[in-house]
Amino acid sequence: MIAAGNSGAAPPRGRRLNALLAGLYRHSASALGTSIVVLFLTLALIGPLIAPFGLNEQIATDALAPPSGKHLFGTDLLGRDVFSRVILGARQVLELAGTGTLIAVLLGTSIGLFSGYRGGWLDELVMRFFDSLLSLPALLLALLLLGTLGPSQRSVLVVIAVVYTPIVARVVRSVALSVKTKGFIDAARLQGESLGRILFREIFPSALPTLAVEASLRFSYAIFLVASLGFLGIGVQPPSPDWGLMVKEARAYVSQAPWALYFPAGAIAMIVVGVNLMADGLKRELQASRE
Amino acid sequence: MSRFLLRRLAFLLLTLLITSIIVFAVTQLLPGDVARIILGREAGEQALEQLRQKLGLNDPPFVQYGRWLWNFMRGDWGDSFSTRMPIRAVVLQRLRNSLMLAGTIVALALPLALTAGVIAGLNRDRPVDNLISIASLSVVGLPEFVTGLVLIEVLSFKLHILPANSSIPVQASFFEALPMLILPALTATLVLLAYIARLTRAGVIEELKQPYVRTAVLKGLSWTTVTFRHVLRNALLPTITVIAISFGWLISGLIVVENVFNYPGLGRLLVFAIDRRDLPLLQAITMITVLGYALSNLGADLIYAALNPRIRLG
Amino acid sequence: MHSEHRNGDTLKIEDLTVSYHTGGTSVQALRSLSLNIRFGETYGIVGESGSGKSTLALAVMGFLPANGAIESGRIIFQGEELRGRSRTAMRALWGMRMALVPQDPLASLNPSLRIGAQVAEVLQQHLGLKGEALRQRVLELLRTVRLSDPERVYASYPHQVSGGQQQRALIAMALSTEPELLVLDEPTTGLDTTTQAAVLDLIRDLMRVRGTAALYVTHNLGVVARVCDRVAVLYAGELVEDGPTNGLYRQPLHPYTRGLLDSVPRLGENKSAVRLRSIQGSIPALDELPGGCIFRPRCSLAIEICKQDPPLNPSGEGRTSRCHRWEEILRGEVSARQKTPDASLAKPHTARDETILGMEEVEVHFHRGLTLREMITAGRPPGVRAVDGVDLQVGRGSTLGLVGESGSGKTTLARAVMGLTPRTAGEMFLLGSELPAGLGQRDKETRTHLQIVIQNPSEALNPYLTIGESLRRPLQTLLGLSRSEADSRVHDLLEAVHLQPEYARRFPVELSGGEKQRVVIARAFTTNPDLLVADEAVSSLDVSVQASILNLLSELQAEHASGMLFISHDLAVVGFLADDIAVIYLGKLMERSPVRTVFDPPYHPYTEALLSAIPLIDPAAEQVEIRLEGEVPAASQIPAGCPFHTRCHRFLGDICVEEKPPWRRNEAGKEIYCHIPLDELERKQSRPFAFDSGMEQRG
Amino acid sequence: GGAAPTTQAGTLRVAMQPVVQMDPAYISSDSEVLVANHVYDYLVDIDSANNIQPRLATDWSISDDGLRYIFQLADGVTFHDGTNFSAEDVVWTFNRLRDPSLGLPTADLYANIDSIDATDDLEVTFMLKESNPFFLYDLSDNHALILKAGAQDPSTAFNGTGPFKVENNSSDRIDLVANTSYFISGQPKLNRLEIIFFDDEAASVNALRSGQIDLVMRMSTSLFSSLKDQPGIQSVSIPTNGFDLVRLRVDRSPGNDPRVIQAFKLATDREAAFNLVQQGYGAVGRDSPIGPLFTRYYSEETSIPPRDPQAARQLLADAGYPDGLSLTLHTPDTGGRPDLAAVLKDQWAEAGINVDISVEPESVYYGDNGWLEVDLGITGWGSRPVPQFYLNVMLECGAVWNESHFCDPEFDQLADLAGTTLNEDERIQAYKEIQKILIERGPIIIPYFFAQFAAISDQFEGFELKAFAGRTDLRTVSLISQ
Ligand SMILES: Nc1ncnc2c1ncn2[C@@H]1O[C@H](COP(=O)(O)OP(=O)(O)OP(=O)(O)O)[C@@H](O)[C@H]1O
Ligand SMILES: Nc1ncnc2c1ncn2[C@@H]1O[C@H](COP(=O)(O)OP(=O)(O)OP(=O)(O)O)[C@@H](O)[C@H]1O
Ligand SMILES: [Mg+2]
Ligand SMILES: [Mg+2]
Repeated sequence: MIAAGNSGAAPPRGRRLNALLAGLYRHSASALGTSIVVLFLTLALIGPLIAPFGLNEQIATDALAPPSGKHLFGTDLLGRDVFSRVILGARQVLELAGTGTLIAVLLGTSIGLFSGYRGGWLDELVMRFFDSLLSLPALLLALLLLGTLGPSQRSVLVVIAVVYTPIVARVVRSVALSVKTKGFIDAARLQGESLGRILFREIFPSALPTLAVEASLRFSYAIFLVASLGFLGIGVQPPSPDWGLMVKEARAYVSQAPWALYFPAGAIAMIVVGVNLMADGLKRELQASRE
Repeated sequence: MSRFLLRRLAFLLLTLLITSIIVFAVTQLLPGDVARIILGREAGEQALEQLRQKLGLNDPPFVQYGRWLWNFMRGDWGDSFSTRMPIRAVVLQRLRNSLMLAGTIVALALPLALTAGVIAGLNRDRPVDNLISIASLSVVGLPEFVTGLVLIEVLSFKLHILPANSSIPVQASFFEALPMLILPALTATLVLLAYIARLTRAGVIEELKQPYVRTAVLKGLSWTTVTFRHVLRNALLPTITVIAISFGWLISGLIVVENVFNYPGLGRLLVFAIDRRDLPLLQAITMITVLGYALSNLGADLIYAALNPRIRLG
Repeated sequence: MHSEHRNGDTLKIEDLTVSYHTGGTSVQALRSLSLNIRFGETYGIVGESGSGKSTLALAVMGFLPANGAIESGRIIFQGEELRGRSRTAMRALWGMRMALVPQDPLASLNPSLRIGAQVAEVLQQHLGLKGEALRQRVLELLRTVRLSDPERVYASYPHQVSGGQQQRALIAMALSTEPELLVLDEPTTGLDTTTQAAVLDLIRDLMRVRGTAALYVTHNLGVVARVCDRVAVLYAGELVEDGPTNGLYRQPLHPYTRGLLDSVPRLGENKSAVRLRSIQGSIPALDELPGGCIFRPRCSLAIEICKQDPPLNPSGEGRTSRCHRWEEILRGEVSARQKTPDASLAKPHTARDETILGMEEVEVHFHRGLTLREMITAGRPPGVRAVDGVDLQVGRGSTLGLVGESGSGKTTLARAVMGLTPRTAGEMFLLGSELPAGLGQRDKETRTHLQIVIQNPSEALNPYLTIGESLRRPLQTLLGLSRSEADSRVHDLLEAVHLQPEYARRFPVELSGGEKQRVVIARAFTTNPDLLVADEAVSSLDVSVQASILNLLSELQAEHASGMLFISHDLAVVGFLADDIAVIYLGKLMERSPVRTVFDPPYHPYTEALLSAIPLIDPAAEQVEIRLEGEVPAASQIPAGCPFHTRCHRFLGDICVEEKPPWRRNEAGKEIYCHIPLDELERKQSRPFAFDSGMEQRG
Repeated sequence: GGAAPTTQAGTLRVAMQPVVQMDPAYISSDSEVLVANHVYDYLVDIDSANNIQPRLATDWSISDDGLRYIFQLADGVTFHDGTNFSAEDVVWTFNRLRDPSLGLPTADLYANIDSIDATDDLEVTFMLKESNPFFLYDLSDNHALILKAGAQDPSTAFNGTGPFKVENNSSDRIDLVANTSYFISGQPKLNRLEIIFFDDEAASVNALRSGQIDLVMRMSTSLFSSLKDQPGIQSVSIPTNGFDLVRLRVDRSPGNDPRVIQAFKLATDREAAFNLVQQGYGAVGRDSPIGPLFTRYYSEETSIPPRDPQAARQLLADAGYPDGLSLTLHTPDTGGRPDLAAVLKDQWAEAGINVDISVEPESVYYGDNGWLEVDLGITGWGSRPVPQFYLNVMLECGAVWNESHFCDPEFDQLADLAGTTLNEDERIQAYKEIQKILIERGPIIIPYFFAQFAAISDQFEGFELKAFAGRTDLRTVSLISQ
């Protein structure tokens, strides 16, 4: 906006971001949520720097030690520091549940937008296929896929993506259906905008608020899915500090060392609450600021 | 209406076909020699070969699939590869159990989630609203084996009011089974709670914005009349359909819950089938599940149409 | 009922100030407003959007939004102070002694309850009626609001009956307990002209016979003129003038009132004869009101003294004006008129040399896909014949006005022209060459020649794109400009529609309706099109804004010499802007005439009805009441023969039912689609309205 | 407890993992064996002290050359279908089990049998090709349950002579009722045996705690210790010969370099692994399957070099891995194995051996023979009454389950000697040699031998746990009569 010629430019990202954050912090709930998310993001970034012990570092003499000054959250069966593992887990969870959800969101959004906008038999076909996928229980799909791909972090990503893409696609599609009848889409078509532009620049933003909420919910269930897969003995490989896996492992000796279960479980609960509250706030702000 | 049902039926068959193909295809890719998995690592080559012959595992995949499909459509579900038991009996038995559990869950989750959601919606952004969403959300990411664990510790071992284990006797009637159904149902409910409650909340908030609510209030109607007769009637529509849909998931998606409480439902049988590469068993369960899902979807639509005069089926 | 108040004031509002609290700041939506509604009086509240009408209505009902509060003042209803009453206390009054008739009838009815039940509720609640008695009473009420088929409506869900019927049901609801005060908030806004006329008649008559006091909120000066005894004009939360309707319309004593009256095109006016005087500027935001007279920034009479708060001066005949200079105005020493916009009058386009757009037998039918059974039985479902054989021409630089009620096919035709909804039959020509049906088959060239102003400004702009981007895109895509070139052009475009360059950085939500519409128009003219299609370009706008937009349109059109297809349901507006007028009903043209001949007989009976239905801005004007019977048939069951015969007041008999009417043409160039010969029509018909008195005063 | 009841009383509810195979020839899991072993009878049985006990065979004699075995069979034994038990049934059963053309799991085990004859109505004679000091143990192999001659489909029709009859067999439980005409009087003492299937150990322990299950014989160390002081529950643990085995393939790089093998051994702290994973239940291992319970054969003569990561690093460097090794450590998802994997990962890391752990469902890991393919893996080996079995199938050149592909002539020769000689001292010597070899150049690390756990409601008495839980004999368990 320095030069007059630039008058078409939107306000700099920065300013809009600040406005958004300010909005989030106006409501107690979304403020809480945002703070939690920020906290975990920082942990994911600097976790390795602040974690007192390594993720698989075993102090045989301290096995199953209760919380103490040395081990804030106690230790697990193998004498590993739960506090460190919870901290290091933050990155793991984001890498797994986070990335998985992200993939699902990207795929789902693209397909949903296209299918919804294009409509017709193609839409019909895609939705049929997704319905079929959805009518299989998530865990069945997961088990089959993991069986095929062999248990590994990568496979788990695939599973999350495959399981959640159809759901996201549905949500986005419904938005696309309602938006594509709007005048500004006609305008775009009359201008001869490219398909990509129409989908992602014209329609997509309207889907964002809904998407934010859906994505956060999916993220929550992704964590849940990872844990459940761990429970069934497939998926993430030890000694990964994935909270779901930690919870699963700790369950075996919960009566001896409940802390080894309750701290990672608490972490899960916290981030789920955080992400969802923040998403609610995001939705509110995005809509308030544009509609 | 009849046209609507016809179309749905067609879609259902299509879905069944697609899913059965998906499942079959994937099982073909699964590692592990079926015969070896069935007979165990000690079995000799001859035995394995004989078994393969018996089960037709040497035929090309599409032949195997075709055979299965043909028999299945003729109502012959075959015998389990691994246990050699007649599949139909086993699956239907488990289905019965799963239905009992699913029923209990809905009976629990519905009132709980609706009440929570409605209260939250009516008190939007007030402390009670935040409390409800935080409370319900905190359990969403927690796998059933954690929530289940806590429930067992408290309700079974501390308070001794409910059995910790739900391995119900064969052919137990619903009421015999009921006490053993509550804990697993409660656990599954916690998973659904947040989802449904938030949905309800959204619905209520959305409806409260509608002008007709103002009309109702300005008629001088009492608060309760406005809330129950006017707002909820419309607000609950989406929720009800979602619950109806998740009913499909409840039928065989409860693998973990069934494990934690050792409930003999379809979910555990499913894992068993996959573990053992028990293809016909797996297919049968899949078909049942898909059917359940499709029917509950249909149910959802019908309920929706019944409650919402704006919708005309067809 | 409450005879002690028979001659007193039913409602006294004293010095009422209402404020809304949002995000830490609070704004005063109403400031020290006072008025009395006497028993049996219908008191009109006019004002543009945002002036505080609804706020007043809700404050009176004691039902302000959660973030709204009465800061000061008193609301006295039948001698009782309402302010500070508890909800429970109010509940006794609501629906019983005071009732609200809301805007947007469909949304105001519970979609999943039968109408009968919703009306019954009130009687149950307050009169304790039950069973058959209740049912009978409800049916009786439905009859009193002139619902032709009460039983059916009683048993129907809201979405199953027309907007008019919905609104009637709401009125019945409001009247059911014979309340002493009726509050009506835009009860006819969004209804068709003909329906609106009928509902207005109904309201007026009911008020007369029942002697209910009413607070009637609307932005439509014509409506006020038709139903109200007194009228108060609101501006940005202040009452600027009030008084008996007649006097106030004849001689407004506040420049704003004058501005409002002037900015509305009168029936029969045309751009070739007059320019609309729009009020310059726009309503200030409530949080940045100017000191002193709040109208000062926009007032042509503003002088030094106006910097001080003007008092509400009693100006005789029970009138008041919040203008320092009301006496000068009264004595005619000064004219509150805005100075005419400098642009010269648009010259009438007599010479139709070049046809830009031509249509022959254009049809747009909608068919849903065939179902399995229909494929077998080969039975096609009844399609929706949205546009059903239309012939039209639009000449270079001339404007064709298309009028018709909701659902008559206007938008569909527009979309067919643009290629957004491909026509299903017929021919179209652009600049003599054949125009492909679908957007897909049209080359960039063609698309550049055609531009549209979409019906609803709030939908026409992507809420998530800056104005700058929305304007930039067509420049890049259609004219192939580079981004930087385009950006600089955005400037000029904004200027052309009188907006500051900095608007480029705003998002649509940060613009008023009028401003949005300007942007949309700017976008339409980016490519300097040969044909502009304007679908309800001004319908959603406030009158003062509307005027400026109309002026803007004709300016730009003249400048670009584009042809224009101007679509509206408002005959007055079309009459003002168009050179030729086409009247459409159920997808068929009823009449095609040069604008100067439209307002004189012979008319097509439908046109005649429309003309008589339009609420005139002149309370004195006598208007022949021609009211159409029944409802508009569904577009999927268009009557055979003459599609209008089911409602026609000049119905001849079988011939209208069986045969399609001929096109009849007279020497004046009027073309009418009717079985009745033109001379006969001319004999039977007289002008169903008097030209507004306003007209003569104009130059 | 009171005097042994004359008639059966009481129901014992046992938690077990689901049974898949019911044909005695294929049974392998605890639960399969437990059911079969109560529906059928063995010819000879083994007690918890690993001594041979009579069952259907009341008495037997062995020729001096150790090639002829003559068994006297119990009189008046009837099958559940009422038909009489005779020598023919024994002959038929063992012929089936050893018939190479059927390829049953026992074919190899009984390949050494030359002939089986019913030398009398209640007498069976086995002729061996070469002497086998452990033949009686072989006869009591899990699969060697006596069927009715000509039994059609043993996997769906259960006609045994055993103490219990199958009453109902469903996908989630099997109910057995006492065989009132069992040939040993006073047995069984219980009148019902309910095997209820659990997929989840914790679930079964919960069921036990809430009194819905009476007996659990499969649980993790932690679950077991959590039951320690639960009222109403007696918990039992016994040491076994079962062990977890960590092995490196020696037939290809990197395992084919002895220095690498030594590096792994030097990098491993068996004691620590034992304490962490087994929490002190069982015994520390010495890289040989001949565990301390085989008191006569077990030896600690050859000492194991203490853990020394630096030395290990050095060895790797010498072997051409100056900056360490990276491998995938495969392990089935059962028992403490995933934990062991995590422990080893940590220990080895110090020596520059970096492993990625790959936990795989047991059925798959063993199912497609992956466990025989992978370079580095953990395998669980069940408890056996004699050590010879391990040597024959696991370590001899080309043995069926030689997962490490170990091939050492000296070792083979010693193993053969031990497996055939009738001279106990010779055998003892051979076993000691073998342990020396395995410690010095064996491809396997055995960090520990695990214990077998069980927990049973204190309403019952006479319960005696066996190293292989499935072989536990419930005939003598009875309800404590109040
Ligand atoms: N709930 C609210 N919170 C904050 N501001 C409000 C609220 N409702 C109305 N306003 C503001 O108060 C002013 C008056 O609003 P109001 O709806 O009374 O105007 P109106 O005359 O009814 O407009 P319209 O003709 O569009 O209905 C407007 O500026 C509006 O933005
Ligand atoms: N896509 C469609 N499918 C089916 N019917 C349609 C479709 N679009 C419009 N119609 C029908 O065609 C008829 C004409 O609609 P159209 O919007 O053109 O009327 P209009 O004159 O623009 O009304 P308004 O004044 O309310 O804008 C209506 O009956 C409408 O229901
Ligand atoms: Mg309003
Ligand atoms: Mg339209």
